[in-house]
Amino acid sequence: MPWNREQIAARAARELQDGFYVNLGIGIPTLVANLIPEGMSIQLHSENGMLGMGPFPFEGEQDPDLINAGKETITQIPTTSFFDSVASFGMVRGGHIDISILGGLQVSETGDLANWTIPGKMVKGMGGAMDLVAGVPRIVVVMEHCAKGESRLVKQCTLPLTGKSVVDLVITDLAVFEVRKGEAPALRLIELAPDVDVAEVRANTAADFVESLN
Amino acid sequence: MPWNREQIAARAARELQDGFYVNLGIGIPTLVANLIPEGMSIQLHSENGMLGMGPFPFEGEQDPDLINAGKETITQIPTTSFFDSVASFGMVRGGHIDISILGGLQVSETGDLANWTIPGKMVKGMGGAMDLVAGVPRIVVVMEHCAKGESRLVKQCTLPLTGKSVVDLVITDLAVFEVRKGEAPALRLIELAPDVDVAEVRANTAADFVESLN
Amino acid sequence: MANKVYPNAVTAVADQLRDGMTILSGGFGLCGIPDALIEAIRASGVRNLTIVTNNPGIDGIGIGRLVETRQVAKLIASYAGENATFARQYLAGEVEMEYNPQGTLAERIRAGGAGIPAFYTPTGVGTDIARGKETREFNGRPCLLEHGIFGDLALVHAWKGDTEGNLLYRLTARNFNPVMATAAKVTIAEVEQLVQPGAIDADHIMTPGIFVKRIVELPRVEKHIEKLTVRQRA
Amino acid sequence: MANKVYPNAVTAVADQLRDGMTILSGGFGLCGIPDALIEAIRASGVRNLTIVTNNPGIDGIGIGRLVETRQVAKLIASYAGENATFARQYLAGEVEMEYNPQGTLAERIRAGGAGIPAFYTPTGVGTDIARGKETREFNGRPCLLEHGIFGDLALVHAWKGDTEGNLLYRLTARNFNPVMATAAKVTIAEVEQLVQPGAIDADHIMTPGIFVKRIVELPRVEKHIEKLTVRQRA
Repeated sequence: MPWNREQIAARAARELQDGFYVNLGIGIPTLVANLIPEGMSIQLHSENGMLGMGPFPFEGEQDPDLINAGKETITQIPTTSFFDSVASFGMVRGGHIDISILGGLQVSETGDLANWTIPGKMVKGMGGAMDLVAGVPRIVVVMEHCAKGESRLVKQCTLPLTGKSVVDLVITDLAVFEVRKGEAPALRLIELAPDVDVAEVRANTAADFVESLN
Repeated sequence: MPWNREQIAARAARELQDGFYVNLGIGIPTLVANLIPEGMSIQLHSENGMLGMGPFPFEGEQDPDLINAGKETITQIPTTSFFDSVASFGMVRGGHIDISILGGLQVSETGDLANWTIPGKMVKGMGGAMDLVAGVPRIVVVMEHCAKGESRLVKQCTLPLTGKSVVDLVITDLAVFEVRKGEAPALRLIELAPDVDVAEVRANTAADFVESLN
Repeated sequence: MANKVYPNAVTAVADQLRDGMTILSGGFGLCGIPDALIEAIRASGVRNLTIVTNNPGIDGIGIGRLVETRQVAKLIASYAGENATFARQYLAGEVEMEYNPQGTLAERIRAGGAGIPAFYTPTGVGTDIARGKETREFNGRPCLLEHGIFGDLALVHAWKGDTEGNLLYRLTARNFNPVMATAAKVTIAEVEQLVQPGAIDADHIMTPGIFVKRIVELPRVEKHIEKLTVRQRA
Repeated sequence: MANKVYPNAVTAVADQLRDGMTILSGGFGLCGIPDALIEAIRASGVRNLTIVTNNPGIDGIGIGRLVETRQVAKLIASYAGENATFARQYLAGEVEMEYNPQGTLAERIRAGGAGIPAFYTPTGVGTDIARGKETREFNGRPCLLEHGIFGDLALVHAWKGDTEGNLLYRLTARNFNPVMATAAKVTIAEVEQLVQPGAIDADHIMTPGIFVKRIVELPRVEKHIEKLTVRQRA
């Protein structure tokens, strides 16, 4: 049985380590915030200028001056610090954030990521995504394995790139892949969702990969 | 009668305008702080991270955490703000300081300034001087016209430069020169100290200059 | 004595506007936006503006006000996802947009304000935004050359400000405001509370007054929430 | 739970030292120097250090401690005017010095910490420090290419810090401390007062804890005044 969104996020949460500073993207990555292992000290980075993001406020306690990068009302916690956008991206580009867990539209077999736009359809923008993939030393992409029957793990991204050879780990509803940058093939299947077999993964994956299950 | 140090500083103070943010170098420039015209609102910048420098503290009220760029104990005033060295030089290089009044060892006839070192003699360093002359839109140099009988207004600086073609105005004990960058000669004699005549200035000036007294 | 305090947003911006100018605006989403100053710009009717901001707010709020009236010719931003009017104008080719990665945008403005004409960054290498930009390797890593941004006018929203122009921002309403304040010929701040010099602890000041030419106290502060998210009490 | 708090300076630096490493130190003159951490480095006997700091203090205080013991092989700084021992070693060719204009030094460290490998600046064009550096024109103005600095270890002195590593500096003791904290693999902070998270207003924090790996509360704080200047009471 493939993982559901919550289970994908739970698998991503296992990438966290005590003391980590973590940036979570919008969508499935946001769910990781509620799945941090007990006793682990994790500070969440919000690109709009905050470290130490707290949960949503109780009804009536929202503050328009306190939002996350998704523009949602949030809260602060005792460890919180606020800073400006320049400092925020200094942290990101400077490699100070330990890990970023991001959504994806496509991941290529060399670890390229496309996750910011579909030409002609979206007028959004990359926001901080390009900075994150360029600056954060470990990039985990969480996404559904396929969209409308098409594999999102592709030989080459057809959508505009967010970054080239930037992804370290891909977690989908079917499986987990490590990206060994510079190797060919770079994608290594390291884990399967329960009751999913390699044949099913192969059938749903356009990208070349090697099996490395243990 | 040539101007004394206080009078040189007083002439430099006439370059200030209400609302100016001002950086003063060490030596004669420091005297300008006490000569700001009544009713004029001037904020003094200290390169170590302060705008709005106050006077020396009363005896016993000194604070080791509150010094100026010359490492002297000073005080804060109601308009004071503190910031780090990066922000301080962002202001300087970004052209936000209106004027800097600096000491000089040599000024060339094209407005080059040498004021940071005498090779073999000093092991000091340029500190913020090169940043100031590169970033502040108006640079006023105050200095004795001659040192040991040698003119400090020279055809070409023989001492290591602080900046090339950076000086806008030179005030010495004998006279005031404007530097019209790009013109030749660039130095224009615009003012004389009391009882000093042009012949005396010519006799003491190695640099070429034109008279532009009115 | 120099005076930076203006009675209202309209008089503060009045003599600073001309068609075709570049205006920087603080804010992220609807958080910390200089909305009263933007409204004054809307009311002035100035046109053909280049706006530098992280994102153009939503329809009719923030920079969205100037999008609705078609006063914006070009937007330099990292995101335009929540403004339907802008999306329509953009897809119809009626407004130009220059996408910048958010960190690159922040850094370009910071460079403009700090006298750095250009810098290299690893962000965006190999993507569409690298097109036409010089690529150069440092320590084996390709980087893009990016240029500083400096505007004619910057608008910022602060929580507290004193009459010297020293500013304090609150929580995540800080965002792009401090950097915008550094990167324009003239910076105008709207503040929720105007206080006397000395009322703000000098160590806490986030934007020193040197960057602020004019300051306006808001008669009333209206803040918007773009996405209200709450949790239930247990 | 991750713990950043160390009982004293000696244990905080102990396993971080190796000969030939690059150490960044905050402070300007004797103001805001991480003197206890520097003393711990002195006591360790580690040698052949490259020190990045604005200026090396005076004899026997601050980086001056490491100059006296000849632990410093190279100094990257903007000024060395008040340290006679350093001057003697330098003139005798026993220690290397790389002069940097103060703003360029600050900006290079800032770049190193912020992931900017290199930038252009107008500072120093046409002077000795331009030697061997690429010059390039922007908007008709020649500028130098300068590179980021990133060290093995950074030492900072803060007024208050919490156990998460969030730091607050006081008055002009801030100076180079915040930027040094961003630009090394490991940053260690000595603080005058160690407090619990939440005790410092989150809006006032100057160095967020992400930059601080270890923190030490000073048992006693000894501050030095380099040039006492006072005025007489009227």
